[in-house]
Amino acid sequence: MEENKEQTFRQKRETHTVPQHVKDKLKEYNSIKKRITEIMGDEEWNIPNLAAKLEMSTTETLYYVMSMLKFGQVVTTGVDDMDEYYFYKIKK
Amino acid sequence: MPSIQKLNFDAVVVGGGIAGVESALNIANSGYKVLLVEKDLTIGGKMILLSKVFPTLDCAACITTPKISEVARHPNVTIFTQTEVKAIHKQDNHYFKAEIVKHARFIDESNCTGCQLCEEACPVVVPDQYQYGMVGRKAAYIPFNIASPRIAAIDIENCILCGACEKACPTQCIDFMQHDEEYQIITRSVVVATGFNLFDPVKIPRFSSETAQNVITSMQMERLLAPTRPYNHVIRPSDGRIPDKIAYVLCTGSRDLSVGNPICSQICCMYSIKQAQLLMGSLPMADVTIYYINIRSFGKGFEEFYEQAKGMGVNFVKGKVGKITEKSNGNLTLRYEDIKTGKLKEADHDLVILSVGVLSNDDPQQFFAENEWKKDKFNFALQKDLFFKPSLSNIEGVFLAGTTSGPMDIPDTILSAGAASMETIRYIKQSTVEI
Amino acid sequence: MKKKVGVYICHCGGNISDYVDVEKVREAVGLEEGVFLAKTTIFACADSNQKEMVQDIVDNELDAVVVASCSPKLHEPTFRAVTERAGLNKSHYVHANIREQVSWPHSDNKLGATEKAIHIVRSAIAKVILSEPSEPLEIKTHQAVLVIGAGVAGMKAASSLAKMGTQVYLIEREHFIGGRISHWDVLCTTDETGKELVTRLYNDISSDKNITLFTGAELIGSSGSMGNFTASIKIKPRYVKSACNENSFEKAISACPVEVPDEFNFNITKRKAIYHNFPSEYPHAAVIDIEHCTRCGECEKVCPQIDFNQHEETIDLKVGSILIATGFDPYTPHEGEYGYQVIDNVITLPQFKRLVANSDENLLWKGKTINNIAYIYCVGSRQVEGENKYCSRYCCTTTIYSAIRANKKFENLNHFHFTRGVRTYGKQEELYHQASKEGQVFFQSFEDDLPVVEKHNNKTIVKINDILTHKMPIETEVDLVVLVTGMVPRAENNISDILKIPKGRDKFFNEIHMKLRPVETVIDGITIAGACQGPKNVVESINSSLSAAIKSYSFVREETLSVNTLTAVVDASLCKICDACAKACPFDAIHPVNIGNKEVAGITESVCKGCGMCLPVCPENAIQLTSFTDNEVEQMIDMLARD
Amino acid sequence: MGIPEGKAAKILVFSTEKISDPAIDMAGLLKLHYSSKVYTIAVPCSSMIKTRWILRAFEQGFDGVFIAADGSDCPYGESCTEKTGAIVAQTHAIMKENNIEPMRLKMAAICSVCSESFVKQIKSFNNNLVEKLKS
Amino acid sequence: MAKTDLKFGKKLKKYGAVDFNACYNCGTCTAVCALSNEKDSFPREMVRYSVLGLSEDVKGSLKPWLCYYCGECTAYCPQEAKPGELMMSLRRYLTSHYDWTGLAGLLYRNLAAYLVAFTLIIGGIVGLYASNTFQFEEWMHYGHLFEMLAIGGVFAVIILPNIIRMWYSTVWKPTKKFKLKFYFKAISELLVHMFTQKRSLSCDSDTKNKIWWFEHFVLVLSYLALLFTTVFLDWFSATNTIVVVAGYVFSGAIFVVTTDFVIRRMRKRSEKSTFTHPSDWFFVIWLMLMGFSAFAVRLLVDFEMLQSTFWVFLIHITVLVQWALIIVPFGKWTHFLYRSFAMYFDKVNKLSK
Repeated sequence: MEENKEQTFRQKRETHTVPQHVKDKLKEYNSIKKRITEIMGDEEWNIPNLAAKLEMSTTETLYYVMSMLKFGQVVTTGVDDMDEYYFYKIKK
Repeated sequence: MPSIQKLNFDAVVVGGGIAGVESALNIANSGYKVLLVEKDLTIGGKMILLSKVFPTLDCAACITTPKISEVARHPNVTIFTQTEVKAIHKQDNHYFKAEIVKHARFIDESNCTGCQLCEEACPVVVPDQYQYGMVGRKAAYIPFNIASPRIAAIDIENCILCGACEKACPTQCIDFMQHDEEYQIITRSVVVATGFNLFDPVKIPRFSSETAQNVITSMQMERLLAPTRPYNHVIRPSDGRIPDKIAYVLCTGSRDLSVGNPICSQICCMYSIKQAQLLMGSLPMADVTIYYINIRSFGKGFEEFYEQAKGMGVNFVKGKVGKITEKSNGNLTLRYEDIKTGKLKEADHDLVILSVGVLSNDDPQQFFAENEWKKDKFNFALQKDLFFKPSLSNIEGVFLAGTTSGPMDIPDTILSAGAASMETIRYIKQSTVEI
Repeated sequence: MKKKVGVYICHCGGNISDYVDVEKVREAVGLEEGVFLAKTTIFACADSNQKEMVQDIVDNELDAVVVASCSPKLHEPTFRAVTERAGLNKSHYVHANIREQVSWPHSDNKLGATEKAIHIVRSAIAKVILSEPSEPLEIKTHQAVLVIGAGVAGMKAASSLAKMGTQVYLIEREHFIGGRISHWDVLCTTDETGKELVTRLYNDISSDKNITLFTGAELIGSSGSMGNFTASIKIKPRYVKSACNENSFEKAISACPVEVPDEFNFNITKRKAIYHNFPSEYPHAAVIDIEHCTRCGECEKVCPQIDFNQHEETIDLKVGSILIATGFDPYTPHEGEYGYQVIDNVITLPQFKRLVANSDENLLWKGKTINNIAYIYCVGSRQVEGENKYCSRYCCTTTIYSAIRANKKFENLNHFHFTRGVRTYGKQEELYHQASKEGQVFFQSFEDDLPVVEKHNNKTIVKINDILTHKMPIETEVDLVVLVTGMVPRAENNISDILKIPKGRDKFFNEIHMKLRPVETVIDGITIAGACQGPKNVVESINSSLSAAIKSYSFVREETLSVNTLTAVVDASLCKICDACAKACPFDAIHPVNIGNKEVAGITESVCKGCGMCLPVCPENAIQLTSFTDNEVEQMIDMLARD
Repeated sequence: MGIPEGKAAKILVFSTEKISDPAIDMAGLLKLHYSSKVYTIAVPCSSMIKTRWILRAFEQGFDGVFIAADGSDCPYGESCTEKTGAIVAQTHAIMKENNIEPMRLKMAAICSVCSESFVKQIKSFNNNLVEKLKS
Repeated sequence: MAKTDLKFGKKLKKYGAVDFNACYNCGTCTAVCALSNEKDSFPREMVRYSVLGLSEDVKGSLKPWLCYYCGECTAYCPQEAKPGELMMSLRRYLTSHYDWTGLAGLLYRNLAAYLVAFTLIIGGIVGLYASNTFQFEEWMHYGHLFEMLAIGGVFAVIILPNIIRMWYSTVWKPTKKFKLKFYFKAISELLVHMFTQKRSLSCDSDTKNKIWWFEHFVLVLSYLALLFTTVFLDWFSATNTIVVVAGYVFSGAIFVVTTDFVIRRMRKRSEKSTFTHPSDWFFVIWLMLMGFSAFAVRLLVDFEMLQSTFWVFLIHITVLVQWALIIVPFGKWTHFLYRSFAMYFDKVNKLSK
């Protein structure tokens, strides 16, 4: 029984096909995440600067950075002098 | 196809929000067996998602969690989450037959420890519905930290069946072979605590909520302020900037015949004042302006709370906002008449919160179809005998708890749930039917 | 034996951790002697954390637990229950209040707050290490409930409790039941009248054998505690025998020469010293107002049922729980407030409602036909100068509804509402819409510029700088001014003194917690229902009354109730039986007993309430209170003092 | 001993579980600020406080002890005020004998909603202590 | 000090106002109105004055004329208080207030009076015809003469005094200032608004409104041009091809545009055409009839059939007389004039501030 349980996702594959858009979305997320990680490097970034570099809207950039923050891949390091934007950094 | 399972209860409580939880607890405490049915992954309803509650500023979680954990442990209460009520039929001899479907969670509920290792392992990220899409979540996930039950669930719609979670799970509780389970419940009584829906501001295009990122609803702001918040700070969704001119637009979708909801939602003034106070606390430099028609701070301690907000420097402007226009930098121009002076004004803000109103939830209409669930003219459940027995519905043996019968705040909801459970217990006690 | 203590420090989702460095607290207390584990948690009260605590206790064989979070009034019972579930005695749990008494009042001083939190948690640890296990006391409950006040909330609670099989004593201070609802005509938002509702409720209670109703009855004393109260009730006589003959009463009433203002109509009419119930009051009987009766004997001549020999009685009722539903009084404006008692056509809302109810074809005030009516809102509520800062909640709606109903009953009425912002919350908004549509006029002012009522040459004029018309000064000539008076707690209500129920800032009875325990008071076993807790409309009162009923029911449902009581304990070896403690005890719980041939002070556990009044008076320091022993208190002091 | 310049006095408050402690809680709820050197021990009734506890507090370094008494609201009966008063008087006498300033022990009735009054009382007590015990 | 007077609101209902009492003063109407601005905020102020019965403030205000009834305020009013319709009614009320004869008010409040007036004119024309004293040419001649006389007479006796009364109420009474130079300075305002109604273009910028404005613009120009052509160039008797063709074009344009307006009012698609007072119907229908009958008469002239179908000319002359004696001095036609003068006076008032 225990043995079988390990494999339930395989069994499920027989009856359930993963929709293409789900796979595409995952690819997209991972590629953007990779780009963000590369761009950010060791430096602190705020959302507008990062978005400009990514050539993506600030709204979307925020979504990705916040998700990465939630999953512990990014940390908040501080806030700029104008108290306008927070800085984020890749967590090493 | 697995066979339909049959269970008997004294009461079925539909809806696991605060009203349902309170009702279930009261009934169970009187020695009756209760089934609490919740369609979401967690009980706690809307209240558990809130930041703090007026007028005491207790954190919402501090109030909900003790009740929730009490109900979760109660020997007389069975909780079904992720479960839909398909139909409830009244039987001739004074009991109800309820058809319910418990959707597969793909997790063995009794073995999950909530360790979140599956969540860590899962590679899929999709917008988090509990955070109004402001941040992502995994396909294997726990809704939020204080969810009850605090166990994982697999979002099969977005799962790529990679098996990472199954490999990561230390208790082998992930089971992709789970199916939806059908139940037939025999019960003597039903408590409807299905709660309310929030007004969708997309129905008012002149508020630009669909196009302007920085026009958000009050529920989104609750999330931004809550301990289980999507961002770690209060920042605006368009670009992560810390807002410093914040506006509240009261009566969005309430007291408004032009959107078909003529009644007052009873809570928006107060939750907006509360949020304003919290914002003043977390963003001391920010200006918060509340645009209102009438401030309805009518409950115990509410007026004092309103005065307190004024004292803290929250700016109250009498006048309903007519139009919100987005500017290129994401800031917003609000057009309103300042009633005090009678002049049309325009004001710029960098974050606008639409204090959306309370609408009825029409779910009961679906599952009570054949018994003719009756509604009042505002689409809320009909209270058959308003003064004598406010929690009576038009169907004998079916009782109304909380916002099913109209907008109310949390204290009123709890009192209403208390009344509903009292009537339910009385009804069960008097019914002599053997089931 | 050294105890292994587990310490949990709660973030309270920022409520604490925003001001107190919880990690620092954890580090500091983690080093204390006896502390086996110290953790921080976002929400200590969350179910998941509770489970984790149970797991920790079991896995690590902890002996005692401290949670530092909000006030013990909120969550001490929660965590006591957690430790009990893990198999510990509930005394081995101590709660440290680092929210209400640390993070909130010291939000201006984060360092100080953290420092204070560390001290408080340390003292809690010190206490829990010294704690002795205690066993709950089983007490036999009186399966009966005393309901005070036979208004809508009291009657509803009484009838619900009785239907659950509980014995109910329903006492009403007046000679007639019905409370405030009996005064009102049609209740918003239905067509049902107060009379109809009261009749239904009365039929319900009078037909139930589980309910004993006492009218003219007042609570004058109470002793005992949850499950076991003895309430002393004083019952005023009616001076009229209950067997009643309609005709002879009518004769007696017309014979009576004494006329006094009728409080049922809020003094706009007069009644005799012997009077009848109104159609909306029960029981259907007459009563003599002995204060105003001159004993002229005219009534006795025509009515054989009069009996001046009846006298006041006092009875004791044994009950397990007390439900208070004493309701409210309408605010009485002071002389000159918007012309009250100075201008002859200024009346209060209750008076107006009685006027409308009592008038048939024409609405007359002092013989003159009324066409234009001004309503001045928030009289006695939302006061800037006075004490009543609160909103009375029901007045906006009830005034608007009264005006709408008056329009249905009389022709050619114009209504002018001088508001502070209309608060017809919820579905009641519909009434505001309807009233406006009917052409009723609403003005508004803020608290800093209120309307003025003036009389010039026999004309009554209301002036306002109307903010809805860019503060334009506007005057309106009216025939009648109605002061929309708010709710205040019942006057001459010494129940809070007798039962020791605390009042809130608004002087209404205070619940323990608006959301967690909205109908309970700090005195276990005593619940509050309806408008005595705060302004409410009828539906809200009924909801609160049923909630209170179910809570009271929980105290009397079982034959026994297990309670945690603190008790005083005498160290027999030290006691020299001087009698000082027995004298100090307010509950007569201390009597001499023989222990091993020695006469010492003995404490009756079931009577002792754990107030500790006997402690300081003992010259030998022979008495200790459980959970507050010298050792415990002094250790706590030491820990708080430690640098 | 003495209170250094610019520092607040260290005060031990005996509050009562049902009456004055809720008022102190409410002071927090209303965000009324007072010195963080004020510590509270809640007991069932103010008339149970032993003199030796108070003396212990002074011994251990508290500058002042404040008894937030039930007053006439006491759930255990009317005699509370009088009894608490007696304890204070007795303690004052012992304090005098031991050369402890009697003003370092103060009693005031704090009702269950007297948050503002509590904060006011504790502030003035602190000021008096600081004045008296300046080092 | 202002005094409340609930009779005023009841009076306004006779001019077509409905439900404005339901207003709870949220200001949405003002906030959504594209023509409203900080200096001139409406319509809520007008709604408020009407509810309280502050008739003096209403009479002294030019704001009702600043509104072009796009209908947004009514569409978004959360209380369904129909502020747009109130503004329309206030214009009717003000028209009768300015009118010294009192006839405008009588006609607005009373449909029967309208019908009687129309019938009397029909009777007069038919009577004249039946009396047989006129020949065909005489009809044509006197008809033409009547037009000139009517224009001059109505203007001198009714319209001019009414405009002066309007000036008295809205400029002199509230401000008590008179500086001639401001009147010269502001004159362009009058002309521009009279011919273009350009203000209405600022009403919500959707294309439908632009079409409406264009149609309206065409109508105004065609109307004025046709007036000029028939009166001064004596179109029916003219032989100059340019004049003849221009007449056809103008009358045709009037006919087409007004037909579209009538259809809109019948369909009630947009907010502004939901409510229609009898005076609105008369205005568009008579304009339509005028365009059509003028077109028909000229056509018959050109085909030399007019003599045999003389009744067509009689219809035309009847419509014309009704138009000139009823609708122009007392009906909705005056709005065209008062609106332009309102802009003019408003400018004057602002300059003198």
